[in-house]
Amino acid sequence: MSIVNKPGAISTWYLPGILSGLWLTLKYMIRNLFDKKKMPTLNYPEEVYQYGPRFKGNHILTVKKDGSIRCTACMLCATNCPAQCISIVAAESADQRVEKYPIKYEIDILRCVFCGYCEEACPVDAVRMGPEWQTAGLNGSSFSYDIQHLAYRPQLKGGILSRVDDEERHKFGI
Amino acid sequence: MFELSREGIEFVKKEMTRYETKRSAVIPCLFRVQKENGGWVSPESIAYLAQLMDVPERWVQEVATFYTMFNKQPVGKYHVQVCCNISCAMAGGREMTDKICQSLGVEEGAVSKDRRYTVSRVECLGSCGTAPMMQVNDDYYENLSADKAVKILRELE
Amino acid sequence: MPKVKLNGKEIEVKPGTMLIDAFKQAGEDIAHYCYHPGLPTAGVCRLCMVEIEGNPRMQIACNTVVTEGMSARNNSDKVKEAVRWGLNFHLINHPLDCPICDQAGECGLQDQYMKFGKYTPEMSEQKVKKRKVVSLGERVVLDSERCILCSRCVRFTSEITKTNELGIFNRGDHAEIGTFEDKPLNNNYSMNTVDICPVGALTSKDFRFRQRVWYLKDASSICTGCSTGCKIRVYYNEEGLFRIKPEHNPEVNGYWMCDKGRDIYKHVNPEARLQEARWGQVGNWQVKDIAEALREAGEAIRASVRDSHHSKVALVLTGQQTLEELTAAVKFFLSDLNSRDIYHWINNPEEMEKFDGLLFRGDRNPNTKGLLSLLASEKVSATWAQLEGKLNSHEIETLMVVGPEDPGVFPDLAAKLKLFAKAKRLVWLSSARVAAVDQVTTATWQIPLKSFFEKDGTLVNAQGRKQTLRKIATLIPAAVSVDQAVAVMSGREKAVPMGKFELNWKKTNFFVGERGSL
Amino acid sequence: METKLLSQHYDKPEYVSLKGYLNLGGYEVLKRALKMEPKAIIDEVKASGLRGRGGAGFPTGTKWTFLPENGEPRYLLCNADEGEPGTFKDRIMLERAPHQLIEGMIISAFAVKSAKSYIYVRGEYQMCIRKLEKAIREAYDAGFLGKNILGSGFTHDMDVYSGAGAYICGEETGMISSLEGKKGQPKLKPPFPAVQGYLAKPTIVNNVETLAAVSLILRDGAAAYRKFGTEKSPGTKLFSVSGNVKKPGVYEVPLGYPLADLIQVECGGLDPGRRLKAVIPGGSSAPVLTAEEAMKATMDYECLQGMGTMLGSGAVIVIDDSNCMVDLLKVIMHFYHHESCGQCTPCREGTGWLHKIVHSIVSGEGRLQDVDLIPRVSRQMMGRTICALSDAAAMPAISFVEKFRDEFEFFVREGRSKVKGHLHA
Repeated sequence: MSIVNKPGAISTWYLPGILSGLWLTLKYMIRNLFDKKKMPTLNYPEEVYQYGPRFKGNHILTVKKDGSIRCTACMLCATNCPAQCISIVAAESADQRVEKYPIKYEIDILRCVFCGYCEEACPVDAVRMGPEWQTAGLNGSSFSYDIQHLAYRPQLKGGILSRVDDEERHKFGI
Repeated sequence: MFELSREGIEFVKKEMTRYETKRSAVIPCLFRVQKENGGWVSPESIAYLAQLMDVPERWVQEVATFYTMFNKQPVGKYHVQVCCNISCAMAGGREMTDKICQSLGVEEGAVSKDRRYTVSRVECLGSCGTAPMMQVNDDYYENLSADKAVKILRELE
Repeated sequence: MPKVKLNGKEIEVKPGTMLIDAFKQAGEDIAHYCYHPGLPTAGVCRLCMVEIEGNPRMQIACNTVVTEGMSARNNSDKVKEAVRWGLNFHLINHPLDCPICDQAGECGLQDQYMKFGKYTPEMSEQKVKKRKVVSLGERVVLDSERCILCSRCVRFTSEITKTNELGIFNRGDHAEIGTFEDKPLNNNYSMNTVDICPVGALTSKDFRFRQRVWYLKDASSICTGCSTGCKIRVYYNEEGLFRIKPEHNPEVNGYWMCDKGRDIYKHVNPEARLQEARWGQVGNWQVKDIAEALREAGEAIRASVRDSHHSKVALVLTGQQTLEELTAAVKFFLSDLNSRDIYHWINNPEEMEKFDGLLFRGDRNPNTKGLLSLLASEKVSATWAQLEGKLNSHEIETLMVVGPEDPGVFPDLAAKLKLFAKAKRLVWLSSARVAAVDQVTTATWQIPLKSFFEKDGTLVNAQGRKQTLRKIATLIPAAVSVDQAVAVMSGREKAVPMGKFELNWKKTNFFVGERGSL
Repeated sequence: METKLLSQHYDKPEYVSLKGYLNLGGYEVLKRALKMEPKAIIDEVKASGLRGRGGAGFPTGTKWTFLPENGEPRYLLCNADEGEPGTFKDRIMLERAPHQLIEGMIISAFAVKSAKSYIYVRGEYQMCIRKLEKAIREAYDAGFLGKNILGSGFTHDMDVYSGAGAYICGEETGMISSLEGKKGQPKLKPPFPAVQGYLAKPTIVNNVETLAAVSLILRDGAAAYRKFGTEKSPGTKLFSVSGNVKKPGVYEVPLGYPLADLIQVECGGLDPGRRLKAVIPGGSSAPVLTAEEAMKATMDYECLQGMGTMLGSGAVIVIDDSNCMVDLLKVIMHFYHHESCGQCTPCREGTGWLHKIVHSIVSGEGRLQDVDLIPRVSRQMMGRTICALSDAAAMPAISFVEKFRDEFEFFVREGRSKVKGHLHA
């Protein structure tokens, strides 16, 4: 059973509310002025907050051992994406064991809601959400990430290896 | 390019009218082709036979790949088939196969270097009462032992 | 009419019906792969198991003819168990290819697993490896690892086309479909094998990897590739049309269609189309508003009639438009212009009567019969030789040509255009963008027409059957149908209702699971 | 005691030739039979209670009455595609007495009004084919085959067709497919061969022994034939005994004969120092019997069916305690995996799966749940396919695991055979 406390007559006056709000602000201002260490805010961009390792930030396309892209262009991420920010164009690979691969894989990061469904939908650990979150850019096109950026941007140092390996899968007869 | 001999072509022509349908002649004609092609049926020989009989290649290919008596790989002069099914296995057919391969220096299923032998394991050949046994080309050799079998094979001309 | 009881439902079926069809008729789910109503029964997938009252053994429904008073069920635990295990057996050697398999989304294995399967796989041994990505000719790719050996395609080539290319080679779980030595499967009906393949073993080269099927919307239409007029299903989304498959029509095409007909979507897509009205001649073309272009063209035609006491106009028609459009054009000439100079452009006279015995006809116009009967009923008897004579003697001032929708089937197009250019002015109506028209040396209006995808109408096929075409969507906003064009040209209307690009379905998942049966 | 009816003269080499066969009373029955009404012959065969000797044990006379009445061309096929592991009786019959079969076939063809018959011999039996072809030529020359046989007005042609190595062609519709020059894949039933068989014409398919027995029945009469055997399984039958017995071979005994006697008396028992472990009574597709069960069994259709196994083609495989049952099951499963025609999914995939499971147990990679999986998979293969090959693979698998479960579990746990010193452990 929930008890509803009806507002008393005093709270219908707006003045006490304003005053208590101003008091709070003043309290923290004074506290921050005298004890900088306890200040909860950061001076971004001079200071950068360190998120946990499981933070889901910007997308990464993983690569295979030979450095080629792991994605098979199955489009499950694009299908699953609630923001419809992934667009893929598939093509036939010259390597028969690969068969299908993306010639275009673009994520419109401005539309992305970082829900992580793409990562979850991927059957081959090809798309992951990495720790980066700084997505600043100067114009519209810099928010549309292509394969080059998603798989081989300098921060990734040559690419992230996928956990799913074709050779191994063949060995197990999958 | 494979071609049948004149007698072979005549044989095919005769077989084609021997049965109620032309298609029935595919199996006997393939046997003939295999014989003339050195013990196996090559893709060219299948194409040739299909053309000779005027039937789709698929009919011939299906038959050639379905039945085990048509060899799809070249075989040696003596195709040694050792039964390794239940009665023969109980009588040591499998050990005998290994021994034969070892003594003749040939890998199972492959052709020996002198092109004389191919040794393969096969299923029941209907000689269970006289196990173990082997078939060399068309002939049965029964009540064998490994040594006996090797001796027989060595003595084949 | 035998009465049967299926899962407790009592229905009446035609005598000689197969039990599996009776189940479908009753609206009961029944799993199956190898059964196809257009092919002889093989009975090898063993999934359509039913329990028939009075028979202790389960039977397959595809090889059982219904008898009066038969009572069968496939919802008992025994049958469900059998179907579940049947699927299990199908899948133990099936590769986990779905992410790169084109069939995913309309795959029999996926659909039926979701409906009837749902078990924990227990196979821990190695799967049998077979050949992948084998090219079988110009249109088909084979992946024999995905094949479940239902033998539908083999039966198709042996019983329907009788070309016998495909076979099942080897035996046991090493059996593989294929052609002898990978010979190309290049008969004109090869793509039907792709359609009937319940899994992704045979896929279409043309469609391969271009779209996932759940991104495609589909609608029923009529094939305009030849005068047979097969019933088809067109698959499209906001990026255009992607493929065409046959739809069952027992009167015309049964379950099949030819490979040539599958290409007709290519000349509907915008890149092949005349996008806007243009006026000018070689080297000097001007884009015009469609209504304006039509008004000008109409005035020119009417002027040619007004200025002369005998007709200086002529109309050239092809069997590529609907009956309604052709009628409008003919009426325009007969009643508005009082001219009987109406000519039938026969694109390939020597092949008009050809027929391959199955579906494909040499007459590659969907409505030749309709045009001929229209001309006959209006007693138009002008011959092509007369037109040639008049053009050569420059008697004709304004020539109106309702050109082809698919220029590919008009081998004489360039030659005919040279002939048409002998008229002083040319009104060229066509849905296709034809390079040769841009080279015309006479003053020409190019009016974009709608394709079969974008209009309603009637087509009369070679059997004389009237078939109705339904508008699916608009791709080219400026395109008009011939009757709309004629309305403006004759001065009855001032403007045409401007079309709107309607192909704007977002590429979302259309959940094809419900799209239809295998 | 051996009762030699069919095999009476098998030890005489001259029996192979026409002359020798005639001297020993051959073709006398044919002469008599051709004077009878075809219907009377069928009735006689029916009265004898003769059951198909190929494996299924279907009453022969009843099978013949399935033929439609109209005068369509019809075929008689003799099934000499003996492929069941453990069976070699047909080979002995073809080698020792080809004329006996030919005579039986002419009589049967006369009874079912067939003008053409084929003997489908498995391709490996080249010697039998040569002997049969020679015998048929002799029969033609002597006027027993061809137009107007012995002045009776009955015309019959006979030919030999060689198989090419496929166990499945021993199944009657598989054999018909093979005879049509196709892959030997069994056909859907219905329609049954008696209605639509070879080239969609009515066809009767019978085993070598069945057809040979027809002339025997006509010689002595149905009543005399019924004196042997049991009420429901009358007559004698050739049993091919192989495995761990002193004198393996083909023995003709009346049906209903105790299995223990067959092993101990006819075959001279087991090797000294060995104990009986199991017996497969009807070829590799029959469920196995343990030693105790085998001692109680009599060799007739009903008794064996009652024990959950079957008489099959009468191939008795005697297994002593030096054999590992897991290993033997692997051999059998390899056979069915190899021989499945690949048409029906449960069989095509199931036989392969079973083989892989047993193989992984034998190679020491088995899991304990695999032991249960074998009978579970097998049960789902039974009765689900066009022909009985799937059942034939499933039945031994189930019986091996159920009756020798300890050996399987031991193998999984220890990674070696329970039988000491077994080579394939």
